[in-house]
Amino acid sequence: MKISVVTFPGSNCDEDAVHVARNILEVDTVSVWHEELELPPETDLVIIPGGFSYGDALRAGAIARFSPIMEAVRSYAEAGGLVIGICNGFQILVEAGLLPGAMLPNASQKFICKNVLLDVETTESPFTCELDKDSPIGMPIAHHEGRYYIDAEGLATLKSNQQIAFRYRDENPNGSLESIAGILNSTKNVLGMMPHPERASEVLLGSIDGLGIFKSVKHTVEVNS
Amino acid sequence: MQARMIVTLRQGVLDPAGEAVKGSLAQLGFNSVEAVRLGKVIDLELSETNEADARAKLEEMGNKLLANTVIEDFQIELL
Amino acid sequence: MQARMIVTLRQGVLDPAGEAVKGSLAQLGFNSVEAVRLGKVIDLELSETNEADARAKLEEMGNKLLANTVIEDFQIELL
Amino acid sequence: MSQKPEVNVELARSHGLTDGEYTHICDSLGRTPTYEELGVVSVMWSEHCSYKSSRLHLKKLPTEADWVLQGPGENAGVVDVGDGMAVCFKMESHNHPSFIEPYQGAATGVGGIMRDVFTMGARPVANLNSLRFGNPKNPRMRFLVEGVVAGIGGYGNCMGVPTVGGEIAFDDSYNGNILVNAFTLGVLKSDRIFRSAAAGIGNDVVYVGSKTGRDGIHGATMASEEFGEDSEAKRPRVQVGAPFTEKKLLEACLELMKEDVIVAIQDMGAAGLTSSSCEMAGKGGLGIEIDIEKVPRRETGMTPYEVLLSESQERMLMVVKEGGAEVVERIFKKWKLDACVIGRITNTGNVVVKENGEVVADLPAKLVSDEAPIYDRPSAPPDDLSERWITPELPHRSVQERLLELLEQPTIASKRWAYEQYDSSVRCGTVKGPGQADAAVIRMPDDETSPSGSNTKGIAMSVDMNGRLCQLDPGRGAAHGVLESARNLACVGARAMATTDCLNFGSPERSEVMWSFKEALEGMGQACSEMQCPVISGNVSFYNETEGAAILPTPTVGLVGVVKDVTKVPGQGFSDDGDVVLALGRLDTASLAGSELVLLETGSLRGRPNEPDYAEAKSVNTSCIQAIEEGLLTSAHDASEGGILVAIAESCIAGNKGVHLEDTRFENSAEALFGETSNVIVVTTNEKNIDRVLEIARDNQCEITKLGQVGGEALEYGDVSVSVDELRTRWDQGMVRKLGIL
Ligand SMILES: Nc1ncnc2c1ncn2[C@@H]1O[C@H](COP(=O)(O)OP(=O)(O)O)[C@@H](O)[C@H]1O
Ligand SMILES: [Mg+2]
Repeated sequence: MKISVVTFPGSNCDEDAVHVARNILEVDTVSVWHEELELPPETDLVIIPGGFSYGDALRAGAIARFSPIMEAVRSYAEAGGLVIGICNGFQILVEAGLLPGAMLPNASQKFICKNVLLDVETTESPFTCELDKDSPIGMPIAHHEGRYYIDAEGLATLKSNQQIAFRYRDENPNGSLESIAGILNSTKNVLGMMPHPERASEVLLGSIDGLGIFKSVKHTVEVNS
Repeated sequence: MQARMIVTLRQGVLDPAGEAVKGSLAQLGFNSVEAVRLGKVIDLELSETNEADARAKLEEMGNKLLANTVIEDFQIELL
Repeated sequence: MQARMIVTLRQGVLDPAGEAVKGSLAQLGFNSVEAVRLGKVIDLELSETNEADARAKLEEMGNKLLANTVIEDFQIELL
Repeated sequence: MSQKPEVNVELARSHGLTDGEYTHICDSLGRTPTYEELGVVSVMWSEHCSYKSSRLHLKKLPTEADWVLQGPGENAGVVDVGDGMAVCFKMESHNHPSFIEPYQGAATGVGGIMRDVFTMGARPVANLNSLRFGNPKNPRMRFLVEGVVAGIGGYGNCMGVPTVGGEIAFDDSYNGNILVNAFTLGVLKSDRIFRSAAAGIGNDVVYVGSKTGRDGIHGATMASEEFGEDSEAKRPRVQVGAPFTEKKLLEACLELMKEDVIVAIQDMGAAGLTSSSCEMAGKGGLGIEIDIEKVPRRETGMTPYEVLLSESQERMLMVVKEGGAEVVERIFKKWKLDACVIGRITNTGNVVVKENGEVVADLPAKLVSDEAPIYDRPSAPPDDLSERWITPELPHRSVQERLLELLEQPTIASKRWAYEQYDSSVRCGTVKGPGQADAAVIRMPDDETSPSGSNTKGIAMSVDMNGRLCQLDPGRGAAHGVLESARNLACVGARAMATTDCLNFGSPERSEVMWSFKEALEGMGQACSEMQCPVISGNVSFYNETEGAAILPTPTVGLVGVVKDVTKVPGQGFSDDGDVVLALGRLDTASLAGSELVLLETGSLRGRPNEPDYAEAKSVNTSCIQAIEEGLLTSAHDASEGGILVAIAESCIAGNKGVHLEDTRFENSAEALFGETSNVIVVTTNEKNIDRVLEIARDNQCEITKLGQVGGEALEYGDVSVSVDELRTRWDQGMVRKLGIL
């Protein structure tokens, strides 16, 4: 299996994703600079990591979506390739139209970093198949623009198609519509989520609930190959 | 040419920042403020000399990058 | 009464976000853009009926809260 | 082009130079300085850049130890932590700018200190901050607090450097002068330290980073003046931070540092290009020639004077080897940052600035950097010292009432509202973040890139100082600050290795301020020697006063130590029902002098802090560290502001556990329950380990007392019975409510 982690100018969770993929999940992992035109051959998962690409100028993710690598990511996703966007990565995927809806500044207008509990809304996806709908998972959020928005029609589609992956469980930290924390595209091969599973993949850091997401992908890839 | 783009949240999209500003204004005694909505202004200096060209370009910039039309509307002003 | 306040960075004050947007526009082929500065727009609904009163209030709001006059200027428009 | 003003003594005065200093310059040069030269010398000789009032006294600080790889004198200090790795850290103030524009002031402060650290070749991996605000009810205070906190987060979060700890305290004396002290720690290979002394005649001088604008011209002189009526007019000097630019600058610099091209590197901080070029030349004993027209600019029509003095952020100056400039340009182009050769190293010993070939400044580097005046300013204790030392009389009040009110004091209450605005978990290295333990702990990576390490080593750090104690007795107060910081490290199993400081004081031109400064340095120096944590970097911020009213003397310290095994570090919250609660250290040395309780109940600062007991501090810390290393402790928390009962309540809140305390221990004395400045650490251990813990304490001659047992849903002690929920509500809302945020 091979994981590619994209680095944009201003990405700052790219090394974290590489670390978890390589050292914890023990998968061959490559860093990809955003100016590349192609993804490394035989990539099984693309991670668009967190951070502040282009300093979040204008809107988070608005500029990074035009990076050369994003065309390759789009073709890859359209061909069914697996993509996870975490935090800024989620924002980039939404701006790029690879996921529906839009992201707005937190209702509090403040950056929020804290541990949250998530309800797993579906296990019918390559990213959540090893999770349990009855066991909420805990991990940090750390963002300024995490208020997910989609119009009523879009929301209905998300629901009927089981595209909502995670919801914030107790309180809604950022005013996100219906407490949405993560969504899937219609074909379930692209996941975007605001919380950081890579920061919850080692006992030492307080939670290993995030690792379940990466393990789900690993399992999916292994079964399919 | 100087141009200004005003980007505002679409109707129906909640604006908690605007609400918060309204609250703070009320706290400062500005009770005549009935509603507040926040948006962005983007001032651009363009080398175009023809108004129509400039407008067309700005329209394109707005749709492509400067506004996210899922949540935002934009207006163009040439100064 | 509808009012609009445009808050912009003072001349000479660095605008890193504006710079980033300009760079992105250039990369998208909008080469005629020579400068970009970002600001805020604040749309207000006021219960004042008299223009002069409204203007005076807005002036006060701008100085007190809506603009950070250390680095920002503001303009008032009554619509 | 506009006419240059005529240089004379008047103009020198308006630049903040004294008549004597101006004469010295003229004599040294044998002529009248040019306008540009006057600008350069005046900033370089400002208090902020020259340390003219403090240098004499700073020399007395202990700065050496076998493990210190770089002491004061470079952009930041460096300490060897073994396995070929080192940590680099420093703390810096950005008080004056933050008072004028809190968001940008704090943000650029954080940006500046991170730059100091990565200039040394280290990757910043942790930020802390120490903040002081005035009375929360002061009309501007909420704005200041919100702005500063957002600014710290705004910069650090974007950089991807976790803010893992800090402190916030409130006192009326900071109403007109808040303190924003930012600390950064970075990691590097111990044999890849970069320094700033220029070398190699003919080598290129390269400018990298942001373009130069008219930002903050004379900011260094602003930090060297007290606030007065006209500081409003000085407003446009404020700079805006560009963390995205700095993130690119960081990556570009670290990438460049892997190549063999950099001879010397210096960030452009206060006084910008002027200061960096003079310092690099001065330290190398060489000259620098700069073609000022080559400096990248973002504004038109800038004069050489403005370019020289601009404090635009996110810029660096480098001296590179022959052929190095191309490498710099290639890497910086990738990151879309400016990089260009603007000059060369010469053997003249002078800093020469030319504009299109015409000399506008020609100054001996030594004159500007080393020959700055040194003042031994008069000092005298304040007249009312003996009055301050009178032991306060307290009203009779119940222990429960006192406890609950103390928990609500903004200095003691929860700082969650602030630290939730900081990304504390980026880099996947935070073992103990804000609110989790007395000191922050990150794991030590194997190299500068990867977040993780192949062993269990960690780095602990803590920033501390109690200005109230320093007001009453600056020497003892400063020493207690160092001891508290060392104790905080002990709570996570680390022995202090080195110190950085940020000395915040009023005007050195007033004798009682100077006295408190000297006393504080002495106390701090002694404590650092005793605890074997020499001072390796720091900063002095004078003139923290408004219209003659100075802040509490606040010589903030940041201590750093190594944790042997991060998997064994306890938190500060009680962890398991049935655990035994123990106090390490004597319970009878706590003193009410300058305590929160006295302030709360009398509204004034009174009493003389007790003399620090270093022998006891060492035995307590060693016992705690040893017990942690043996995996015996389930929680550890020291008694600081508010005293031991507040500490126990905090452990209840953090662990969401009740506690039953045996009521004989404190004889109900306010001193024992709410006194501060003891060496006490409250720890818990599983009943089965108690004998071993007692033995460790005994072996280290450390007094140890059994206080009670963890369990239930309330804090119970004699007549006191408060549910953990009630404790939490009080403590959670204390600060935000008073600030009007809630
Ligand atoms: N109070 C202090 N204690 C120890 N070292 C200090 C102190 N004040 C300044 N220094 C040292 O003096 C040097 C100059 O400090 P400073 O001018 O703040 O550096 P920079 O311009 O890089 O911010 C640094 O090496 C700093 O660590
Ligand atoms: Mg420096």
